[in-house]
Amino acid sequence: MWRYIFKRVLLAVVTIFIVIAVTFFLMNAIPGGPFTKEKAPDPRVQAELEERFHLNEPVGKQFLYYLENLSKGDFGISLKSGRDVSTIIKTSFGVSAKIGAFAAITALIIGLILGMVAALNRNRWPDRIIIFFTTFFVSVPSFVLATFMLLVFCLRLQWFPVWSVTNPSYFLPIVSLSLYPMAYITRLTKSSMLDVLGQDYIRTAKAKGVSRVRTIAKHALKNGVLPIVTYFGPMFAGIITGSLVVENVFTIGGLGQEFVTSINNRDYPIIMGITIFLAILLILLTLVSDLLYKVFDPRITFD
Amino acid sequence: MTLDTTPKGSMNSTPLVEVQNLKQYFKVRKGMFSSVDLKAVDDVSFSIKEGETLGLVGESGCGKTTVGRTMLHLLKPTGGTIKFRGEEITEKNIYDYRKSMQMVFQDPYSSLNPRMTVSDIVGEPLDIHKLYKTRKERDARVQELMELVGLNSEHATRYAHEFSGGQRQRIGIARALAVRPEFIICDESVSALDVSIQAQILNMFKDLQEQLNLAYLFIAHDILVVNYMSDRVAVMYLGKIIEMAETNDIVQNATHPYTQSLLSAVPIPDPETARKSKRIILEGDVPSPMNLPAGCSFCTRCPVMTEKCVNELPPLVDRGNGHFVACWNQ
Amino acid sequence: MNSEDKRLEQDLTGPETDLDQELDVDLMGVDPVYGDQDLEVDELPDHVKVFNRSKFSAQVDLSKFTLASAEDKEQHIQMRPPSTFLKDGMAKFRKNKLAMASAIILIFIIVMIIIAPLLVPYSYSDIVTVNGRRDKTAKNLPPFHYSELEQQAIEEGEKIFPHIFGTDELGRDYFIRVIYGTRVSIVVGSFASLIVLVIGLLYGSISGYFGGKVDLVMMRLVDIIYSLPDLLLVILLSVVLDQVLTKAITGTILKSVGTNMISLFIVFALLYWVSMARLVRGQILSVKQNEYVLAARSMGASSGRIIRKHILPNCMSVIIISTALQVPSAIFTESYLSFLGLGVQAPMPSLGSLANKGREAIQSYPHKLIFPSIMICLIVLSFNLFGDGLRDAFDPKLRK
Amino acid sequence: MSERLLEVKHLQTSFFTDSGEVKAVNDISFNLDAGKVLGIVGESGSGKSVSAYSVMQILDYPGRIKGGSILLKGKDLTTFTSKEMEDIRGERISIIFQDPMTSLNPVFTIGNQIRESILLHTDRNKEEANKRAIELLDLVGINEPARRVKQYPYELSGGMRQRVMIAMALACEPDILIADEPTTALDVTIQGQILELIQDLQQEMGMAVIMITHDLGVIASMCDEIIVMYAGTICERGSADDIFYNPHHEYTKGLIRSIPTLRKEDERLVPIPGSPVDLLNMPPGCAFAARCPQAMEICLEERPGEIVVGPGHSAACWMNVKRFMEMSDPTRSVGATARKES
Repeated sequence: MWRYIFKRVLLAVVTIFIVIAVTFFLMNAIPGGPFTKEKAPDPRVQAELEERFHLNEPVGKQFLYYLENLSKGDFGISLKSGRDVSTIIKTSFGVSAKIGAFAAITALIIGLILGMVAALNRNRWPDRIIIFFTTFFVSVPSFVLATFMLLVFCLRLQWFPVWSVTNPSYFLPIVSLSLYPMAYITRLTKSSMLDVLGQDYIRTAKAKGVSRVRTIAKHALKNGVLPIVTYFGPMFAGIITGSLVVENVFTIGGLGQEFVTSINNRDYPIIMGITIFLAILLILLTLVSDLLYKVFDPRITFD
Repeated sequence: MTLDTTPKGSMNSTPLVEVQNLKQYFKVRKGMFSSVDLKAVDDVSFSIKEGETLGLVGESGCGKTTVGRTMLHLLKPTGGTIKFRGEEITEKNIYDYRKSMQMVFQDPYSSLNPRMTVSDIVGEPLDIHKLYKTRKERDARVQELMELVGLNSEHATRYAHEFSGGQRQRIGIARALAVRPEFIICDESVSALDVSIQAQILNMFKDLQEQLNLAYLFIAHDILVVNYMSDRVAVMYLGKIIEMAETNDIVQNATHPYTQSLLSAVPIPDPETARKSKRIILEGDVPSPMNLPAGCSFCTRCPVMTEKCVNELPPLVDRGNGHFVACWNQ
Repeated sequence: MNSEDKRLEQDLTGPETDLDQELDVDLMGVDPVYGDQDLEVDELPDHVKVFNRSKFSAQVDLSKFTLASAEDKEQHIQMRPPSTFLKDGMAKFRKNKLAMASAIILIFIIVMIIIAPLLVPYSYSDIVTVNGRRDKTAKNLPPFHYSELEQQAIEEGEKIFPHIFGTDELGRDYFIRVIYGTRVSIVVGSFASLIVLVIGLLYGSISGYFGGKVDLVMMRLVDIIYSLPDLLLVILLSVVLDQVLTKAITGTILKSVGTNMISLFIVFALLYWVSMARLVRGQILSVKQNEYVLAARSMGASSGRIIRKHILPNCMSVIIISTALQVPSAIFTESYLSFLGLGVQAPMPSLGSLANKGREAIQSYPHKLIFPSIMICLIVLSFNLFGDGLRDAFDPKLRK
Repeated sequence: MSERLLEVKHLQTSFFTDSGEVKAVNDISFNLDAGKVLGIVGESGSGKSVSAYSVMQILDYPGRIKGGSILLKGKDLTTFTSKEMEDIRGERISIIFQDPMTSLNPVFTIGNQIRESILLHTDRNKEEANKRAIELLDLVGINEPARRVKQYPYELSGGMRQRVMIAMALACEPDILIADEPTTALDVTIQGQILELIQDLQQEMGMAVIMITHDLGVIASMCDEIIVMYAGTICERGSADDIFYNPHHEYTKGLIRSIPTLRKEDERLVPIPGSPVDLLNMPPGCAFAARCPQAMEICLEERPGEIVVGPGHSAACWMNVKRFMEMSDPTRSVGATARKES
């Protein structure tokens, strides 16, 4: 078991390193580089850049300095405003994390329930309706969905207020963020449950006189959710990237909006910082879900 | 140690197939850097004459299938030699010997490619070894083969999944016969079939043997089937041959305690005999082939085990009449 | 069947019987008559009958008790009509109404994007012109409306092709823009899937076929790439390439594709193939398990022949299905990039960039968001349903 | 006379697949008395397992009982609600399946799985149930039962798992134990152990057993009555001696001639020609007719009913009717006469 954890952690560390390296060198491939003084309008920012990133040193050395700064939690400063990127991330991540976590939980719970309902009613109307709608939801780009929701529920029907810092309305952003992973989990749960329900040990449970509900809740569920656990990684990735879109549509001042704004402003240190931050977050979440999988399945001997 | 495992009476002629000290070890990873040898086949020797059937019987995991596959170089042998008509078969010349040695597989479903028609399947060996000049010649040969195994030659254009298990097994046999082999390894070829179909296939094997002077290595776990088919029988346990003799001899004078219990455990389809006979029930399960005892591998379950059995490996010794046994107590 | 036979049938197979009859015949002449023994009829279920001679002789059609000929028996059991994997699959696919509808919609869309530009007299990049003059009044027209200049022209007897989807903020015909956008999206999606297919197929089949150490090393690399956050890297690469490539491709044909699309393809080529490679490898490993591969090797077939004749044909269906399902995912990625302003190069439209543009004026001109959105949904939904249908019909794992 | 436990009457079970209705069990009837062992033998596709699953109502989708009745001590199980059936399964009727490798849930300990049955059907609390589970494991010959209850199925060998299945089935001392090919997936020497165990437990606990197998050898010595099935119908039934030494159905005869024996007198096997019947495409008449060497014209047209041929022995074959006709009036041979007349 420890060997497996060690291997998995090692892989995660290597991946994080690769992401940092790729990001850094890609950014430096831009003519002039991300930290060129010329791009910063403010002389104070220029001086700050000079000091933190040793711009006169060769690129290889700069990378080492960058790594050193990262290890201290320093992601650099914004070209435009001169603010610390780490501060920007700290202040904006709170809102994004809240929405993301809620969306993940919602997607998971509703997806599992719908998936099981569909599996148990195979080829009957609840199954058909659920599968049609989930197929539909994985076919609509998130920004289209979010925009229509904003238009219909906020602006036309006025059921929900438009987002503001003083009066944040989480409902619509969470719904539009969770629809895609929810639909995906539903489909995954259905096929996995159908697979499990066809196994011999389900028949054994039935033959013991275990009720249908208990058969599903005990015998099928634990085996059936295993594939869902492996989807956690991609789900977080989906939610993180989805939040870039949703936050912009609902004008929520989270990490996503900062990111998109910085892309439009070509504010490279922020782009770089947020990319690396999100990538590390994602890799760690995937690592946790992989380890969880092993915990759930007693068959894995960890060797 | 080299054994003369040729049955008496055939001393003057070289056997068709001769296997000497065959070893097949698999490396099993135990961690990132260490691995353990799994001795699937350990020092197995036997020979088969022209037109003879040697039965190879044993329980699952005893290495009998691995013997067959290693003989055809489908697995690279860890040690030992395989000779065909006195010539050693090596990695280099195996291609030529593929025309002389063929195999019929166990599963009638997975042994035929579902995307090929019967005529493609049966004709594939002809294509590989370029055994025809014209398309017409090829088709004629395929027709001939299908009739030989009792299939309606009109069905040549159909796909394998349209046939029943017995018919599929016939297709597999026709494929093996296409190159006119002298020796066929039947690897559990009838164990997936129903009894009524199994009998059809067994009889066909016998007829083909007579017609084409084939030699068989008949691998099976069902001792009744092996008994019906074979001239001689070799019993395997955990990678080693523990007893080998003429079929009648083994049924009537089984010497090794494992063979005895194997024979007594066979469910006899005859109420009278079944009521009278008493089973020798073996205790426990087959041990893992990865950590075998130093001595006789059967000692963990043997009813007559002594201290010597635990520490020393019993050699396979001829007890006369070509009846070989590997046991300290007999 | 005559009435006599019917009676017989009722008597022998029907449930009602008279149990008190006595067995009046001896058996095969071997055993003595059972008459004086206790016949344990009770042990047998009720419908089992005791033979009664007097009943039978009156009813049985004796001529039927002759040996049946071999032909009669042959005819009795007939083999099902021949079928092939493809035929079976197609029959199954045709029964799936949703999948069939999707296939028809996809074909319709593809025909549209080929012929519509030939029929519609507008261009995707130019402002609508009336009598050779740019019509500045034709901005943001609702569907099937004409601008003032056009109305005048119509009154003068000229025939003007309707603006089916209206026009955009620059006065360009929106229908043709959506058609071109669809064209771009489908081409981008197909091309990206093709890249993924080629690289994934090569990598996966090498890794799967040779196995052992080769496989181990190759799969480590796949593991690492798999855990990279792909969409973040697409964004990053787009940002970078936008700066780096713009100069390099100016004046070439690549210019019209735009740097962002090139970076999308690069990312697909660098990152997205890993799941395809995994799939191919898994397929090959499972096909390799089959005894027919072993049989081919025992016949002396070469590696090339085994891959060509045995392995590829048997995993192709799964690979094709997942390639079909890759297309909508690429279209999605493209529309996502367009949202971030990293999509195709203007004035070339893609569905994503059109929808994103349309979002800005959602309150006043909702049609500009609705049309491209519907198109994206329709394409992606159709591809998904079509792919699912293909899988249900052709995936050998789901067939038994 | 012993008590009649189970009475199956005209049971019909079909699978409604995309390609059509598969009549897996086509009008079969049988009885089972307390403490008796009934053997059901047949090749694959004969409907032997489906009959057992129908009795327990654990058919896989898309299978359904189409007709007939299943009386357990006089009460018709086919009219039971699913809730009522849950109290029958595992408590009154239990079953052991063919493949012990897949029949146990891999993510629960074996103790948990045995306990579940006890907790469902008795008033025992969890601790008592655990004690009972350990007792049961001991009963089926598993050593160190107290340690084993905490293990997962993957830690046990095939033979051990089948013992666990048996322990689970016997947890509530059922009236009927159905053993569905309990030894097919096991090695010969292990097979002997399991058969012995089932036989011993049957005698010890006095339950009735339905032994389902394709292997005539398995049931030769242990059954009070044997039923031979082919293509969803019953061909013949009788004692082991009736079936083996005095078979009255051509299929039974063919089956016996197809099995190799240990007595080797260079006698050839006599196989049954042809292939098994396509259940989707069932011809009229006797299902076996096309493969039967004695098939008559009537066999191809009408399905034969079961006729008593001896005490507790019956067969569904037109040959018996013909034989009886000839014997009761030896002056004429039925077939030959008919030919002359026509």
